[in-house]
Amino acid sequence: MTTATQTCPECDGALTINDSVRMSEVLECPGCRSELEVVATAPLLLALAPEVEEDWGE
Amino acid sequence: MTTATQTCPECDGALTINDSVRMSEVLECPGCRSELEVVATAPLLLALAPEVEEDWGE
Amino acid sequence: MIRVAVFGAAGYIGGEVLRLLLGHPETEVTAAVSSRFPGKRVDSVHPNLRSATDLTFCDAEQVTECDVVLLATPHRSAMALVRQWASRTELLIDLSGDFRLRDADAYKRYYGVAHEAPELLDSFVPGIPELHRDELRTARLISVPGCMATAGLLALRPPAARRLIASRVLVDGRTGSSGSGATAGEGNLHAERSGAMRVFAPVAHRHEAEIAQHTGLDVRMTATGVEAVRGVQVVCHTELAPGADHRAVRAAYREAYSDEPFIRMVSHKRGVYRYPEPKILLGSNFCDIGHAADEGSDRLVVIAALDNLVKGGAGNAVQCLNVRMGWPESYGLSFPGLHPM
Amino acid sequence: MIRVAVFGAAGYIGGEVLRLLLGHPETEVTAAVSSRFPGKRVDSVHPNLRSATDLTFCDAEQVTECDVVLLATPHRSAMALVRQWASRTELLIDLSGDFRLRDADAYKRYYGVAHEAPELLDSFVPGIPELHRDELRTARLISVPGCMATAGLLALRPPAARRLIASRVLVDGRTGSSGSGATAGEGNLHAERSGAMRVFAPVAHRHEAEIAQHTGLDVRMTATGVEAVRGVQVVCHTELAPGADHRAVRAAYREAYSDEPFIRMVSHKRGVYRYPEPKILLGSNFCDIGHAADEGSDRLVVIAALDNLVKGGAGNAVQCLNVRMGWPESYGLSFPGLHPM
Amino acid sequence: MIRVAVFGAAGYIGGEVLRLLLGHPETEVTAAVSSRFPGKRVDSVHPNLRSATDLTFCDAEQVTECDVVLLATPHRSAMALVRQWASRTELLIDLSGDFRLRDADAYKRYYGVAHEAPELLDSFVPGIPELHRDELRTARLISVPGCMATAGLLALRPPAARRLIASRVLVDGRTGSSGSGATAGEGNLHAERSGAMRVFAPVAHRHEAEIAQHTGLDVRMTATGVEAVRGVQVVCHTELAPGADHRAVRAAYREAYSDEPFIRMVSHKRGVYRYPEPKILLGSNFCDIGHAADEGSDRLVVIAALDNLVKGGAGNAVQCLNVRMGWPESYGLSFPGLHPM
Amino acid sequence: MIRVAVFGAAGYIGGEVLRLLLGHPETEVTAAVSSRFPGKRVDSVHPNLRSATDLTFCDAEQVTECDVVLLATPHRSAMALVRQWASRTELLIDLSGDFRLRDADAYKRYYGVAHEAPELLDSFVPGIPELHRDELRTARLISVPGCMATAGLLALRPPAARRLIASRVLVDGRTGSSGSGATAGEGNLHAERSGAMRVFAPVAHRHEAEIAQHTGLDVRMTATGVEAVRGVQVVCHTELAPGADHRAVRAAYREAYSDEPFIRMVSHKRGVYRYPEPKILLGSNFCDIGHAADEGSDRLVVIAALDNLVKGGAGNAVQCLNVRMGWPESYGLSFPGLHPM
Ligand SMILES: NC(=O)c1ccc[n+]([C@@H]2O[C@H](COP(=O)([O-])OP(=O)(O)OC[C@H]3O[C@@H](n4cnc5c(N)ncnc54)[C@H](OP(=O)(O)O)[C@@H]3O)[C@@H](O)[C@H]2O)c1
Ligand SMILES: NC(=O)c1ccc[n+]([C@@H]2O[C@H](COP(=O)([O-])OP(=O)(O)OC[C@H]3O[C@@H](n4cnc5c(N)ncnc54)[C@H](OP(=O)(O)O)[C@@H]3O)[C@@H](O)[C@H]2O)c1
Ligand SMILES: NC(=O)c1ccc[n+]([C@@H]2O[C@H](COP(=O)([O-])OP(=O)(O)OC[C@H]3O[C@@H](n4cnc5c(N)ncnc54)[C@H](OP(=O)(O)O)[C@@H]3O)[C@@H](O)[C@H]2O)c1
Ligand SMILES: NC(=O)c1ccc[n+]([C@@H]2O[C@H](COP(=O)([O-])OP(=O)(O)OC[C@H]3O[C@@H](n4cnc5c(N)ncnc54)[C@H](OP(=O)(O)O)[C@@H]3O)[C@@H](O)[C@H]2O)c1
Ligand SMILES: [Zn+2]
Ligand SMILES: [Zn+2]
Repeated sequence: MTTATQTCPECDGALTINDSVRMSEVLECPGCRSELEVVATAPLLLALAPEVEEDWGE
Repeated sequence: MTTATQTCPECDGALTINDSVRMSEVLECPGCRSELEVVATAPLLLALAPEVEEDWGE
Repeated sequence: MIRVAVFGAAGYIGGEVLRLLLGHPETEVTAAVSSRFPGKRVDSVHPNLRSATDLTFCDAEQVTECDVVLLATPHRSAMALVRQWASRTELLIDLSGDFRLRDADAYKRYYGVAHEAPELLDSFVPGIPELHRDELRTARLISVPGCMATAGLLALRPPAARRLIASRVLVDGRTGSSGSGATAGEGNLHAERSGAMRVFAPVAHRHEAEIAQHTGLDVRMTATGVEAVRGVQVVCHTELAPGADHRAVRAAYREAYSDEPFIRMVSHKRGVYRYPEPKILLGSNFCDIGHAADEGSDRLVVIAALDNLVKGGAGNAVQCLNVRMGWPESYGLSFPGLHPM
Repeated sequence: MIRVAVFGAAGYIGGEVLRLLLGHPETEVTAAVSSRFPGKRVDSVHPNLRSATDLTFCDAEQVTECDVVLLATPHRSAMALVRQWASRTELLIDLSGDFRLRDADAYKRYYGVAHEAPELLDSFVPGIPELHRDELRTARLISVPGCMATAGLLALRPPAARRLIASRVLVDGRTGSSGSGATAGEGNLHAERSGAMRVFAPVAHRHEAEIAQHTGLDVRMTATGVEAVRGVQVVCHTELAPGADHRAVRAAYREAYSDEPFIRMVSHKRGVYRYPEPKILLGSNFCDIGHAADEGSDRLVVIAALDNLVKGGAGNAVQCLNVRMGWPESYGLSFPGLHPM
Repeated sequence: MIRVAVFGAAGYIGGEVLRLLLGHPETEVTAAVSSRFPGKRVDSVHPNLRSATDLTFCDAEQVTECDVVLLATPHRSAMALVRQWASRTELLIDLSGDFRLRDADAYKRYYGVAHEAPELLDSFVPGIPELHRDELRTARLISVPGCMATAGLLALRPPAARRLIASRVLVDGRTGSSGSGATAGEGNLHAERSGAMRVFAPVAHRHEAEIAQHTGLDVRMTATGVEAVRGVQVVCHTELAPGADHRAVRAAYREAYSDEPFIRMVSHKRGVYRYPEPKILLGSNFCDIGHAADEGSDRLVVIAALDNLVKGGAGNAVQCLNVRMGWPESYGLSFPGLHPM
Repeated sequence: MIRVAVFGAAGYIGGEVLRLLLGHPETEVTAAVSSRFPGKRVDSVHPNLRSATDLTFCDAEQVTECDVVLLATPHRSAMALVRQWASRTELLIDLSGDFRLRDADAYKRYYGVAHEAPELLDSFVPGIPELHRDELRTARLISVPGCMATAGLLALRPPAARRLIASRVLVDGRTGSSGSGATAGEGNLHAERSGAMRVFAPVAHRHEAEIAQHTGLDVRMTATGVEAVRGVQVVCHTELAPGADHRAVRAAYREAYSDEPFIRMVSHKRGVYRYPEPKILLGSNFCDIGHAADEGSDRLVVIAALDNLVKGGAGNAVQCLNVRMGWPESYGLSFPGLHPM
């Protein structure tokens, strides 16, 4: 299993991505826990999934 | 420093007492934490010091 | 307005007495006694009273004529105050342990010292409206029971009176930290007391004598300090008497308490709050009581909960005062408690 | 008796509205709406009301004529109810966020959805007796502010109105778990929420827009969930305007609030409770406010505390109702809070 | 390194198993199963493991060959997994209730459903090193007891085995909120569960069957949820058998437990922490046990405390694993607990 | 084994030092000094150490030769002990406030008394491995910073060092009750401290001087006591320097801390624990740090959390000791913290 390294669009943290990654797969950034959707594979392109808001304090 | 073993009058637990023990000294039982006063040394005699009550719950 | 002097007013029970009397339509607090804080504002110790009063504490010597004296001081100190005030006031209500037990020997056994006014023991009416309402109407001296004792005796009296339960009862009491008063001991330090499940009386807690006295049962009590500031719960374990059943128990409670303004029966089959629990009672004068039977056995479990500073102390005292004065019993005691909490 | 219908009655704010109205001498609750529990007893959800009422929940469709409608439902659902009820009742009080912001764009920005009744925004009187008492006397639509917003705007308005503080203010809000309502989310599970110091909004909490609107300040807000069920505290950090001093700040508060029944100024030099703290306010309608200056600097810190379900919601609504009806403002709101707690 | 697969790894017991195994010198976690979070990092659910591991959860189907299978799933789901894995692994440790009771009828009575693998009941060795150390050394299937059951049976076994106590024992269990797992039910919402003294099982709690099975006593159990996240305490009330005395009880404990690495006898005459209390045990594998006699009566009270997720579950499982593998029993279990706490 | 003498061993920091050293593979505690409890078992005060040691407390006079002296006594008392021990031991680590500030005048200003050993101030190496690791390797005198100061300076140093933030920073500290030590003051009584949101330092908390010293920033600090025994959190409010952006801030942290064993960066977009929170750190030596930017403004919020008795005190001291001795930094510090908690 070969892997590649990419940078998280949200936090600039390193993402290790293995080659078997598929379109629409959702990855989790270890730095900021953003969910990143694979929107293209060659070359690899990641898009931020929408954030889940917490509704506290009112 | 030589030591002797005695039994706690409160809990029957083993008490290690070293020979330098003096009259009126207060020892603490490791088993039940009773305070034991040395009331005689030859032979060694221990007496239970009065218990401290907690005044809780009213 | 009835003039009331409160001794021990800087303590937790004293503060609660003040809160209730300041919200009472017929009473006026004319003296709030504290030896530590004479001259200081009452709300400097009890910050919840900040806009309720401008009262300041006074020394015991400064207390002048009044109609009612309320003692919220530690046991032993109450005896002396009773001697001093019993004849100088229309009504004296003692919240300490000094005049709860009828028997001076039992007092010695449970409090470790000899009683200094044993001749007065018989003159006190127990401050339990549910059991002594008629005597309270004419009482001159009233002794309010202990907080866990109140919960326990109210829980056990109806089935005991109808001989529905076996004689031996185990009362497991759980209490918050305000139960030991405003005195900073090592074990009451927040970092030590916080999150406690502290069995401080594995056997022979004092309140067992009170519960026994009011129910005729052989009561054994264990007490544990749990994480809470206010609130007391008792879980009473016993067995049904031969021939008795759970239905009879239920009827006993209904008969005894259906008209009581501050007792609620709570044994529900659904919902989050099925049995009595103190947290929804904080600040209120209710004592909630529930019971459960073990199918196919003679086991009976009775549970009661209250706020130790209200129905377990100050509120009960005010209820007694209301009975004594012929006022509606709920005067000053209408707060229902909060949810969520 | 004034007939009141409460929507969202099974929620935390709804339950608190019920508690207060049931203890109010001039109101009668004629409908307690819940879609989840129609036909169930109100006290099956709010156990503190066990002896206070036999009321049962009803469906929204079952609500009949009434004098006052109180909305304690989530934002967005309130808009629809307002449309439906605004013309059918003498007075409607909305406790949700839907009609708090004057500006529909700000609503969109902070709530993430477009406002569906922007034409009604101007018809609502802010439910803040301290700032809008006169308008409230004749209001037909009232919008009660958010809990932390209430604390923040009451804390900042007097010095802001007198231009004593610089424009940028940082409001640090701390809240108990009841602030997020009775909905069981993952983060509200006891084992997760217990002992939290959870910065759930490091920047841009919704209430900053409300505080800005009522004070004219540039408000930035951070919010943290702390270990508590009830209670909100805001600590506001700002700087004195050129020429202003701490004395002027003190005077501003005195002038603004000395006759307010539910505001207390608390900045003490001694005692345990020197600045506002929610725990002694639980169940009460007080908002306590204090302030401190940093010697030799222009820094000003203002602190406010309240019970989010009372002065931060239901109590404030009842106070508004009292103003509107010309009743004494304290009707139903006389509980002073507890100590110890 | 021994390869371990953990089922139910996203739950509270599962997370604790992970914490302990990640700190264990001889084990490697090769699979952490979760159906809700496959592909997610383990530390997104268990934030305490943030720098301890990069492991991600996997589906049950993805679990490959391993040496040990640990089941931390709800009862009923464990049965199916046992069938599936019993023959494919060297050792299976089940933490659920499915294989604790020897008797399929008792299972039905206490769990309300029929057992689906009664033929396997006899193959399980109870995961109690103090009572079954020798059998554990060669066990292939281990069933770890329930949290309150562990406290209760360790507390009662020594005097029961020596016939020092009367047959009927009342076990009063108190538990924190993590005892009901990571599932957000209405009653586990922070605002509802906080400050609880909730008698959720006034009679007939499930664990009574387990304690009875391991002690031969007639056990009756009551259980209360108290304010705490972790921690369990049992207070056991019973009577001395004719001829027995407190001294013999003390000797029984000394004999049974003086060499046990994770049992400590705590019945002190002084200090704040005189009897077993969970808060100083959080995170540790200790079970503290104490006892008290009522002078002049035959009453005996035994108290035990532990962390429900450690000695009451995951820690006990790891201790069993250590015994089974011939490793030092304290591997992975050396954390002593904290004070203050 | 390195022989360590601990002064102030009966206090909260002292107890934590004992816990960590007793679990450390290279150290031996040869003296645990207490003036209140000489001759008493250490575990009578620190019950979590019950099976970990048979050590008893001794008087200061009984301390004999040793390799390392650790001072966990109040400020002012440490000065005298430093004079006495500095030359008699290879390494002295002071946990009090006495040698944290370089400037004797600042000491006077913040501690209210003149420094008695100003000539020694320069000889101390700050006990902050992240900033002074190299100096620590050869230090003879080490001064560990305050608990909130540690959180604040570790949070602010990386962006401050790279001049990414404006000069003025507001540090809002929140602390549990163990932060004030084991001394029972009125405000630390459980019933008073419980559920607190107590702004005990609205302005000018002592730790601001320490944070300023280590970051070069103009630090203003507010501190609040919240409901917790252990745990500290700081929320730092500041503005980005002209030209700086959030991305540069993130890079600064990565560069500074990616190899640090006890710093974790926590600013998550999902999950319950998105920002640093103390409860999952209790007992561990981690300092978690997170940050958030306000879109469309220059506002930057940095959050840090730690256990005040571990990374905020005893753990940090042990980490310094490990650095100084050339041992692995994690010796004695491997406990990861608990979840749920
Ligand atoms: N706490 C409860 O839940 C509860 C419930 C029911 C009944 N009680 C009973 O109520 C009484 C007060 O309890 P508490 O919890 O309020 O205690 P507390 O908070 O300690 O207050 C007792 C007060 O009594 C005063 N006092 C102390 N020694 C005195 C003496 N020798 N003579 C006169 N006054 C003295 C003290 O005020 P100064 O030092 O300022 O004079 C103190 O404020 C006790 O008898 C207790 O058993 C308590
Ligand atoms: N909690 C506070 O501190 C606080 C303070 C001030 C203001 N507020 C505001 O007060 C409102 C209620 O808050 P809360 O904390 O009480 O929330 P809550 O406990 O969740 O209660 C909301 C209630 O609204 C009902 N509801 C939900 N969706 C609805 C819909 N679409 N239409 C009609 N009814 C609906 C629910 O009852 P059924 O599902 O049974 O119908 C629920 O009981 C919110 O707008 C909140 O912003 C809250
Ligand atoms: N909590 C305690 O104090 C304690 C003590 C001793 C023993 N136990 C026992 O340990 C077990 C776990 O308890 P817990 O408190 O950790 O509960 P929990 O927090 O609810 O976790 C249970 C886990 O099991 C998984 N699960 C649920 N249904 C499943 C199914 N049908 N098949 C496979 N996996 C399933 C869930 O993960 P996914 O949904 O992600 O798959 C969940 O994370 C229970 O049997 C309990 O009786 C608990
Ligand atoms: N608590 C924290 O979170 C924390 C964090 C970092 C640093 N610190 C610092 O650590 C030190 C100890 O704090 P703590 O919280 O552990 O306080 P503590 O619990 O009050 O303990 C202090 C100990 O020092 C001893 N002591 C008191 N006065 C002394 C004197 N004049 N000479 C020698 N010993 C004396 C006392 O023991 P005996 O009376 O038995 O001798 C006491 O046990 C303080 O300087 C504090 O600033 C505390
Ligand atoms: Zn990222
Ligand atoms: Zn002993």
